[in-house]
Amino acid sequence: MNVIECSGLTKVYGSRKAVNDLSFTIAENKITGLIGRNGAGKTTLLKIIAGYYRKSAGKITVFSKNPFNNIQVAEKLIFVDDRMSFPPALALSEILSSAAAFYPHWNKRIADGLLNYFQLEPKEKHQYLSKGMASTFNMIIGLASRCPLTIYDEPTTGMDAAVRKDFYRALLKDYIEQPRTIILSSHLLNEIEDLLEDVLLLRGGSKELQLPIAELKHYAVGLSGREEAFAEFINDVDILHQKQMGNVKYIVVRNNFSESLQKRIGMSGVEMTPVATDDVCVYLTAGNKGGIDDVFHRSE
Amino acid sequence: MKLNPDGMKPIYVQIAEWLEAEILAGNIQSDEKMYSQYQLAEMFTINPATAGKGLNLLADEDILYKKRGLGMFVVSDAKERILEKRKSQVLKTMVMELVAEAERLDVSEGELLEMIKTIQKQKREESQ
Amino acid sequence: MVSLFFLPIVALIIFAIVFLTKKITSKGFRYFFLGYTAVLCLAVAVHYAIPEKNFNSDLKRLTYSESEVDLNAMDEFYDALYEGRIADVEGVYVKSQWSLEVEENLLQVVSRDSEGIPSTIVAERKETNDGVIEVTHYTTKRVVEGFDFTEQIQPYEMELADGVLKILPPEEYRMRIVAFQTDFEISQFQEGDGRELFDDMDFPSYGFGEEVIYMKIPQHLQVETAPGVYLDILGEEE
Amino acid sequence: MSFIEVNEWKAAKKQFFYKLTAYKGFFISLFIAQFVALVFSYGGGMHTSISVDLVSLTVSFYSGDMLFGFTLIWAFIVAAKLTSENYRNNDFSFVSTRISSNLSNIALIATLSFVGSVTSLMAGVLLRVIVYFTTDIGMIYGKNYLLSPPELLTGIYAAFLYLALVCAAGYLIGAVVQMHKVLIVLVPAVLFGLVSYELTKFGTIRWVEYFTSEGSLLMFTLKVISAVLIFFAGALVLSNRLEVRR
Repeated sequence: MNVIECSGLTKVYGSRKAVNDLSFTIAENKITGLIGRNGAGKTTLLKIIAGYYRKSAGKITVFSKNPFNNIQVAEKLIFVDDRMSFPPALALSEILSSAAAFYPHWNKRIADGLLNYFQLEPKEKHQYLSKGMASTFNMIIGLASRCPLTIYDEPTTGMDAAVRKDFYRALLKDYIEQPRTIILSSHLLNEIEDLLEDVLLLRGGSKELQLPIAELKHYAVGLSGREEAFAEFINDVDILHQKQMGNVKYIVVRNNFSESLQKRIGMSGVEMTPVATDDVCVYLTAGNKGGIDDVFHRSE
Repeated sequence: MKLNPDGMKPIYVQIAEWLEAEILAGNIQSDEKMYSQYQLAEMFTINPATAGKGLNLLADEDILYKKRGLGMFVVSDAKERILEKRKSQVLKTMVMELVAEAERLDVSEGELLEMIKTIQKQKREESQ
Repeated sequence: MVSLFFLPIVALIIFAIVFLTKKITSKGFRYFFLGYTAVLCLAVAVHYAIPEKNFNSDLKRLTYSESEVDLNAMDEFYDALYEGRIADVEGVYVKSQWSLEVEENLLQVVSRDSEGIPSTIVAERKETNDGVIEVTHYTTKRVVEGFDFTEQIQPYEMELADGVLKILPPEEYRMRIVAFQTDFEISQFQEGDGRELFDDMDFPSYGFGEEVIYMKIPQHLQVETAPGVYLDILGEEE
Repeated sequence: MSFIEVNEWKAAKKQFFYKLTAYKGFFISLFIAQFVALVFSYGGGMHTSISVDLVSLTVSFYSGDMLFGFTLIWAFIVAAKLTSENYRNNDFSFVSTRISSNLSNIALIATLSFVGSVTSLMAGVLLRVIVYFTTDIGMIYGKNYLLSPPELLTGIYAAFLYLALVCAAGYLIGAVVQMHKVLIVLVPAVLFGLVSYELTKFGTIRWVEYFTSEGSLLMFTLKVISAVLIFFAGALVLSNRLEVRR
């Protein structure tokens, strides 16, 4: 069963399309990573899913319903980001007990345990927390609510490395205990890669690709060698990235070489190397094929 | 073992290899129950689906077998199969790379075989 | 009947306060809330425990029908005065009377230094020269904003010596009262009452009351007045 | 109302109880405002002196007007505040739709109006009791001093309606202002203009007098209820279009 289905989804702000003709589905009980650069439309998309924003065009259903202003969708999801706001009069412990009233699957044991583990003072007020502490607290709410659809928008903002690590582990353990659909947005893939089952990559408000994380490893391949040596192989392939290092050229291309072709490449003296998923994402979402180097080449 | 997320091998392959190592080292005996995908997910902080993929990889190679409702178990001749597989696959690719490199360096077939023999001899002497 | 209607409302209010207090999860705030409402409830209880008779009955205000006689007396006062029949008017009272003997032929009427006499002084010549001045202080009811001060006002003092009559007005009677205005959200639904405390009566809103010091003097007595003291002798208008 | 789902009522109910504690500051500010009004009313009672012939009468007036006035101002501010971005965002941290958010706000406003009306009238009684114990009883003019229970309850009822009216107006104005930044300046300017126009042309504000000059409790109730319904419906329609949590 698909929790989220959308087709041709578009969100326009003035003349800018924050989300542009986006079509994808997210299946139940999977952890999906929503990856994209800043301004790729991640937050806009997530807020449309959460029912906060109204779509401009296209179709979107969450739990088979249009999410905008829909109580039946709102009941089943929680949206966690660093701008979650709470009444200033409430202490952290009061916020947690309030949240418990809203979510039928609320897990008090986890909420209290994590609050204690991360040394958050129950009597503290949310607005006095540091950025990282606030993110940690919001994450606790996201975990303990155990909503069928849990959305984390850049959840680790401000957290230090140790807390981030704990967060990912807590997220995973809780997911194993109670599988549910989780969307985790980030501009960086490498940290969350292991947690994910699927990746949805956005670029300029459009879908660049959606793949199981394992396939993303095979998605691209790096070739290095003298340019003339591999010229014959790259006539009809997508070049994602290229870089000149002396006489040797390094290019990253989509990996749709057949087995025999791979062997021939190997024999031709061109070195074939896998490309890290993180790099794949960077190349796919880059403005142009040459990366930052292009800017400097042109000015020469 | 520590997973290497920046590494070139997919995580599920790394998981499969780690499980093979566990079997080879005798940490998990024949016909014993293999870790579940959730145990693996927790051990390595990875998505259970990824862990499952690692297990399935071994099942596809008949190193593990499924018992309905009970999980994955190690086949009785798992060690042999692993060794056989590594011979046929791992060693073969290594040799292929070796041959390609030798060609690049203009090393003749005879020279290459000679080098291999020398190294084998050295190793034998060292271990004695 | 009325109380039957209001009883459920009172019950509702009490229920609501109890309900709200229960729903408040913050302990400190709950005590604060309870404390404030408790003080207010106590105030209401105390308020209704105050017996009505505790309030000064002197502060009762006259109604129109009660003062009809007095208002008529006011209307007739000066006519009757100059016609010499002031004593016969209903609603005119004798506040005090003096009988003074004068030996001199000239009477000087004075007050305190640089002070006038607030009331009118009228004199009537008698038929005889008996050397006796009969002074009567006539007054109607003195009512200010509906309160009757007739009794509270002290009498004048008269001193006669060496042909000088000193008329000393009493000290001003001072009164302070504390009054409540009904809240507008209540008075809006009442018959034009309670809001403008003293605008509710038919009589002159300010106050009323007339008085005169009426003297009967020997026939040939000459009278002089100090500045600020005005004295009319009947039949001798200037 | 069929366009509101059962679940929306449930969510609104949860939000209402949440807000009751979360926005305790509203209650505290009410009590502080009433306390200040009480001090002012007691200390600054109006005095008028009349001096006629041999009598000087000084009357010190006390009334609960300031208490109720402060409560009205408080109600307006609180209602307008509820529509602000921060307060709306607070709702959407947990399960909420615009309708449930508005419904719970309306329930909160009704509760605040209720508490405001009961306490402001009762504080008026407290003022009377304080005056009773601090003044020579011979000086107290009894006529309006004792507030009969029917009077008190009428006052509470009318005060509740007034507060609900002011809250609804504040809520609508707040919702309008939220639509665009320009309106934050524009709306108060227009309101101020309207008030001064009415005052110069008619010497009174007709739309205020429409309510204050109504002598029948029943008609007053009907007038207020219809106005409140219109205001809330307007606010609901406006906020239903808003996107939250930018």
